[in-house]
Amino acid sequence: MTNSMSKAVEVLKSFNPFVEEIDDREIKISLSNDKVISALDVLKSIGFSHLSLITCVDWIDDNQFELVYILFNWEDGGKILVSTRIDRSNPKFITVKELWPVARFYEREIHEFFGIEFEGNDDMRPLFLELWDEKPPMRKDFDPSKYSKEKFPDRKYEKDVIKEAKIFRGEING
Amino acid sequence: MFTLLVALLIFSVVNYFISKASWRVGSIINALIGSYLIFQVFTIPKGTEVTIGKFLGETLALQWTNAGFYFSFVSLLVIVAVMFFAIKWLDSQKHPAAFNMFILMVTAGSLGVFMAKDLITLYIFWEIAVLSSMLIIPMGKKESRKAAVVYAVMSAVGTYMFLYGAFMIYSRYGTFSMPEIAKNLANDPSTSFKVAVVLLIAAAGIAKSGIFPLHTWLRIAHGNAPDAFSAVLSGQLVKLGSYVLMISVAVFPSLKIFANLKLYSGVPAPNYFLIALGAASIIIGTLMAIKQDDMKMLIAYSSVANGGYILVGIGTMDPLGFEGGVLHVFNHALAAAVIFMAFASVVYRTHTKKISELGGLIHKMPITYIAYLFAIISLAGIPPMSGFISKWMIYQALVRKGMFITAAIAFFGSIGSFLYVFRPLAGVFLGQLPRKYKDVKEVPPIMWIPMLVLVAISFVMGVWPFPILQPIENMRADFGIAPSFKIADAQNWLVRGFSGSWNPVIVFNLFITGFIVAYILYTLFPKPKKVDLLKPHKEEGAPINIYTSGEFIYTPELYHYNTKFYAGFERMYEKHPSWEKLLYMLAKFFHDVGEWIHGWFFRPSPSAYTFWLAMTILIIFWVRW
Amino acid sequence: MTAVYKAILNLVIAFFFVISLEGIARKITARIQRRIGPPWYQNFIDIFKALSKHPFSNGWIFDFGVLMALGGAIATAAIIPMGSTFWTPFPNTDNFFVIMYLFAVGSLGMAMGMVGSGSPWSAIGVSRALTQMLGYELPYLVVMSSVMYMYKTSSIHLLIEKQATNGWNLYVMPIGAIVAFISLIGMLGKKPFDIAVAPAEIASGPMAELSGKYMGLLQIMHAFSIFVEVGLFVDLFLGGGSLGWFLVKFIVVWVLATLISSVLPRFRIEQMLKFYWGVPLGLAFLNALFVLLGWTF
Amino acid sequence: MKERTMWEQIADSLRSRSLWMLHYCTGCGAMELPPTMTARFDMERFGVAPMATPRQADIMLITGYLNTKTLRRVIYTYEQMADPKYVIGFGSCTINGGIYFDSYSTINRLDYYIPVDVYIAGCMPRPEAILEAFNYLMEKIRKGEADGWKRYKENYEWYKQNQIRSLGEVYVHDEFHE
Amino acid sequence: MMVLLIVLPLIFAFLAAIKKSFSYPLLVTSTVVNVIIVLLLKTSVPSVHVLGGWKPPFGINLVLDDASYYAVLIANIVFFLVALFKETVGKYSTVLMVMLAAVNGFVLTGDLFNSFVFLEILTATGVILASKRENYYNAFKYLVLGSLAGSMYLLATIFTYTQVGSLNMAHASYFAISEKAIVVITILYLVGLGVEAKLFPLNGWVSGVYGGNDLSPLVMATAVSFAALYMMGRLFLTVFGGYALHILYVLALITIVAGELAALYQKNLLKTLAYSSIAQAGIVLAAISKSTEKMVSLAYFHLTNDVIAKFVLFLVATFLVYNYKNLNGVFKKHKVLGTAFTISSMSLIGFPLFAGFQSKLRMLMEMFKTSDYLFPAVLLFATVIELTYLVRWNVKLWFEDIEDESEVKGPALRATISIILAILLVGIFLAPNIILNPTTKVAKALLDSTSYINNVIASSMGGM
Repeated sequence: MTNSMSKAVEVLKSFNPFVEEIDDREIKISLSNDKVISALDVLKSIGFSHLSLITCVDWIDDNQFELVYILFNWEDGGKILVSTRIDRSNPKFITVKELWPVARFYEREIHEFFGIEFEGNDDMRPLFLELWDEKPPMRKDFDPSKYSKEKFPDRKYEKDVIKEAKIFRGEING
Repeated sequence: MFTLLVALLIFSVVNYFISKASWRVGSIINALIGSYLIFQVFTIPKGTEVTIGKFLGETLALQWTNAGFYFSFVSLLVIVAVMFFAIKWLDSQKHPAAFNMFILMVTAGSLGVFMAKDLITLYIFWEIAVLSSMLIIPMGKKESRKAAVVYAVMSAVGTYMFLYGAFMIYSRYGTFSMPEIAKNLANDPSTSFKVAVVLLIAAAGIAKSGIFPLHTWLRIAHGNAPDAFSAVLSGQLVKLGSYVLMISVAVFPSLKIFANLKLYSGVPAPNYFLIALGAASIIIGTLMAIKQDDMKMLIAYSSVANGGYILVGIGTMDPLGFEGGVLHVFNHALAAAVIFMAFASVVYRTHTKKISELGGLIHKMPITYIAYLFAIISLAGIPPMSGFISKWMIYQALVRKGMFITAAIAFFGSIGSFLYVFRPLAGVFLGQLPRKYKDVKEVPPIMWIPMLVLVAISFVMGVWPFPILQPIENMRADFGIAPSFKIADAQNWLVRGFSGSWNPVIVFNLFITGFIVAYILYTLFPKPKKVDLLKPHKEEGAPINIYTSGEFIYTPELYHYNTKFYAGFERMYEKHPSWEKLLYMLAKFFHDVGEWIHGWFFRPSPSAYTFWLAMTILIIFWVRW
Repeated sequence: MTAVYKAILNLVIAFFFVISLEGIARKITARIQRRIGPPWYQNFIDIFKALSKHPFSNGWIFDFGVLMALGGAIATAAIIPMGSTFWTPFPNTDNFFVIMYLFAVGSLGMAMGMVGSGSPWSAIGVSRALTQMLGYELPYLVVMSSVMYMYKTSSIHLLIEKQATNGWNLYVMPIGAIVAFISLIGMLGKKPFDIAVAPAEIASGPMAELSGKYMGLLQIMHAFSIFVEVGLFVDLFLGGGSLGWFLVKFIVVWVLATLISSVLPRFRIEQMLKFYWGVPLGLAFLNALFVLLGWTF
Repeated sequence: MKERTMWEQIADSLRSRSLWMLHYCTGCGAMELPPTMTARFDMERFGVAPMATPRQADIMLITGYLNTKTLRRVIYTYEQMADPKYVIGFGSCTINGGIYFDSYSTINRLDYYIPVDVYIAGCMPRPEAILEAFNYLMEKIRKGEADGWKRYKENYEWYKQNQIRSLGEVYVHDEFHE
Repeated sequence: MMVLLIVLPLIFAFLAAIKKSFSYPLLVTSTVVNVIIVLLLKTSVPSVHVLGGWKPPFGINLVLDDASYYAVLIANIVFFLVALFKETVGKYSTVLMVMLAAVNGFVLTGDLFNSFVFLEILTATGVILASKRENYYNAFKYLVLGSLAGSMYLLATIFTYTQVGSLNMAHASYFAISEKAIVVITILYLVGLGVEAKLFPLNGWVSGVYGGNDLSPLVMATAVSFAALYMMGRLFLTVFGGYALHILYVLALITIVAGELAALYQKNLLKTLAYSSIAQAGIVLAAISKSTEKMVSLAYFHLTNDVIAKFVLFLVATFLVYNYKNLNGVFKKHKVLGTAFTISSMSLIGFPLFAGFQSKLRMLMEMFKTSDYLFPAVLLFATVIELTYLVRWNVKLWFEDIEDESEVKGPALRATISIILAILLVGIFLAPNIILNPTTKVAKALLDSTSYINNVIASSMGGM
């Protein structure tokens, strides 16, 4: 725990976070939805100026998405993962565009792959996928192989290639 | 001859009122007069003299020499072409009537200059030409007002130095007529007087043909004058300067006058100074032309460079160099006129002069493109066109005289001319057509016919140069520069230089056979599939179909390279000292002195006046010459 | 009529001799890189393969440009004297400046055609090629003017005769020969100076839009231009000699150029210009000074 | 095999000896090419040389998995290549989807969209396999069997349908090139 | 008959003072009558009129020889032309009449003290004129400087009186004045007249007065300055036989350069023209100070061209300045005014086809004949500067885009007069002798003081 991270934890005491230490330079702080934005603001002010990434984890069984904000503090290399859980059925969250302008691309990506709405960030055009009409693909309930089978036809092998290879290697005589 | 000039002047005023009624009729009449003049120029027998009258006891006379014929013919070619061009072009101008009037005045002035026998007539017609051209320039856009003032001042500086020199000659020899002056100068003892006089006379040439110290007006004047007129400006008015330079070097036989000042391989010192100025203007013209983005200013700088070539050619006073310099007057006049007319038609259609905003106009204006292409081949001095012959002669002379630095600068200028003529070609005509010029049409025939005619003349003179070399030869004979061998040998089609000759017809045939062989090879092999560069304009939503490294590009402007065309080269001389700023600082200095005088002497309180009154009395008393 | 036959001979030799030389050059570069390298006739195959494909044409100016390029190159190659006055097709037209500027017709035609193809790659390539031309042409012409000044003639076959009497120019003015060789490498567009055709940076520069037969025709044009450039160098600095000796010297100069070019990385534009207008130009003027003062060997 | 005129046979034998390769390094196969070019394996001795633009290239090497976005660019470049053009598919990803067979964005079978003349099996074939493929392709060209480009021209509609079916549409706008 | 030139305007002035409403018609009649008288006087040119029968050494005499006749002719024509413009004259007609009388008197008088008196009247009326359009401060400045100059002039006259014993010019030139005294006299006269003749350090007032309103430049720049420069010639050439001319030459050269440079700096049109008239006066003075017959005649030829050109320029300029706020492209609305303005400015510069060319070229010719290389250099340098600002103004007035939309009715009378004078300028170029002959006569008259003395003394014997 570098001293900037420990300082951060003290400061966030009032938000009663659930802190777990991943390794000596990385801690994860889980907060409830309403406290995340203010926590991020506080962290930014005390030196965690670099928002490296916003990712999302799809806990399909307890019907929740987990939003993770990865922050870096470049004075002494401290790294904090601020995470929160939002409801999965109609996923909605507030944008951090004003804090970090780069966030709008992360949010666009999350919207594209998980379908989470971000109020305040109206530019929700598709970023990576071109002409995508299916469900957001990263969701667990989306079955890629079915999509691939139906969208991208593949080759039907008349012969059983693996048996051929075995014969070739002489394991089985045929 | 004099009646011709006076008739022209009077008719120019009459034409003003005709064009007031309908400028189209006025410009057609102009064009007809021009062609009549060309016919007239051929019929006047050489050597006729006409005295105009007495001025301060000296007779003013016109004479018709070979030099006069050659220069008048070249300028009339350019002016008549521009007059025909202006018939349709003037409807995009605000003052067509004044344009018609002044262009006739410019013709009268220039013809008068070429016919003048003595310095005062030359000065009178020179001022008429300057006055009328000075009143046409401000008809252009916003910046052209300032350009007119700068143009007027610069040519005034040159002209008044010329006048001062003329009167110095008069005070010593009592005559103005050039032949006598030449004789007196030849056997005048004091060299300092001769050098001073010749350089003062040359000052007018330097100012007018845009040689090094006084070349800055070319950029503004050509860049901003009304487009068709900058063709006359650079094609023809600059040649007045070359004519005076020729006078100061050839009519006053500099070889005889400065026989004792032979500086280097037969070139006298003042000539060498002029050649140095010419070389400097070649460098400046080429370097600045390469980095210009406004196409007219680019060609303005090329006129500076080519003016330098003419001066270097004439300055060497070597039979080949002289002939090359004078032939370059013809080549540059035609080439510059056609290029400016081409740009005028581009601006006529697209209303913008910046290369960075244009592109791909070949699809819409092919004929203008062809005219421009052949003109730049001639300007850059490439064989099939006549531009090459004059440059070839100048190189021969420079190499024979062993002037290696000037030769190196001349080579730099000629290769530099490849660069700067290619920039508008690639930036404006070739490449992708921007979306907003989708429906640009070709200019009407009355505008591209003059261009093609001039280009055809230059082309024919390139292949069979002897008709144009003949008048230059007898002009050279007039000035008594006799070569040891026959330069233009028409019988066996040879153009001879000191160190070798070449046969323009064979070179042209070779090129044509090469072209035919290539065409045969071209047709032998499979037919190509047409790639239509205008696809993004025709059907909406079709990307450009040339190799775009895999990206779908729908806006052609994105895929056209014309801004900072020679970035690599321009970076090398970005922070260059600008001579123009220096001259502006000089003008500013006079302005500040005026302010100081105004502040000290003219504005303050009455008590200051009494103080100055008392001071004058005291000083006069104290000094009491 | 013998002039026409000689010209045709010129072209035939230029075509077969130089293209096989190019193949040999690729073999040499391969050998330097310790790999086997293509057979010597590989370039012939490449050219005929290119000619046999179904190409794309980007408009009439694109075709006209390629034709003008090849036409100019053929015209220039036809004039070059091969080694001795007997083998000069047009004795009274083989003036040095005529050859240099007729050669410019070819390059201008190619430049115009390629930019006419509408691709910015070719525009950038052409602008680099022209800047490079500005670079290598200056020292070259200064050295050439000093050669012409010394022998008081600029017709190539007379220069060859003069060299027969008082020795090859290589020995008479060694500095000039070195400078001319450096600019020769620039002219050929070999490795250190192939800024214009840089495949990695600008997708083979002007040739970006060339497909099928246009590529073939331009390769032929490139062969002729190599013949012109190296032929000029051999005639002016190595005394030319009979046709056989001319070809041998041609090979020697070509191999030397290939050796140098296969080990050097590519210059940037300013580096190339600074290089050319630095030492070579200085040496060229020095050589001119020596010629003026008559200090030649 | 349909018989070919004498001129076509010569042309085909020429084409086989000088193949110019457009190196469209999409997936992980790109790394295999440098060793084939350089000293140890030296493909240039077979007349194969790398070319920068599709206009000049004869062969197009698809060296890895192709997701939908890249496939659109591949098709667009393929159409820019001059005729008699051949395609070599590297690795199992082009044959039948490879390890990405079930991904929502990569295609499984390349010759469903553009005609492929030679496939090289292997999850990135080694340079020897590549050289073997080149020689095999040369053989096919000499025998006149490598007519992928003819097939593309003849049943152009079929290919277009497959492309539309899988990619939605070939020409797309993206915000970065407006 | 000569004295009527002075007396009549004074009488009309008093009549006008009594009957305010008649003042303008009286002015017109007086100027017309004066012009008629001058034309009638043409035949009896070398004549002297003795006032009140007092013989010259004691009484005042008016001398009418070629020089003074020409000056009077020009002055009266100018006043006649000015009188035509009713709205510019306004309520200043009485002042103008008095000024006309003063100018005639100043030119004709052969008596030094009398010329001082007329000079004072001139300055006074000049001040009143200058105060038109609330130009009080400049008028005040002119008043101070004018009166100072007047006092210098008076001192000089007193000194001459002490030396010569009489105030008559002929006597002054006849009796050789002692070496020391001549110095003081000439310097005081130089300064006294210098102010009126716009010599360099003394011409501070010019830009204020000329540039101040629309009437004073028309009169002052032309008639009054012509009279002053004529008087310079009369005094320094005839009376003092060309004594202090090299001082005048140096001061004149400085005036040219200073005038031109100051004009270059100016933004306001009227002020630029004022400074240009200073420069032209400088050229004339430099030419006079050459004191050769050819040069003096060319000086007055140049002065005539300048007077005509200035008259046209000021006519047009005053109309424009007081009718338009912004002068860009104004000539597009007044084409005729514009052409007149351009022709006269081109004539000032010396372009061929216009009068200025003749005078400047001939002057250059003469100077080179007498191998004086300084003055031509200064003249040409000044012409370049002059060309700059005149071309700048012409381009601004003709070609700039119009910004001031106010519609003003074209001034018919003003346009006709200015175009006539412009055409006269071109006429002078074609036939310079119409002006050159009289000016050569002027030069002859000024230079040989003996014939002047004989006229005066002869008349003193023969009476009337």
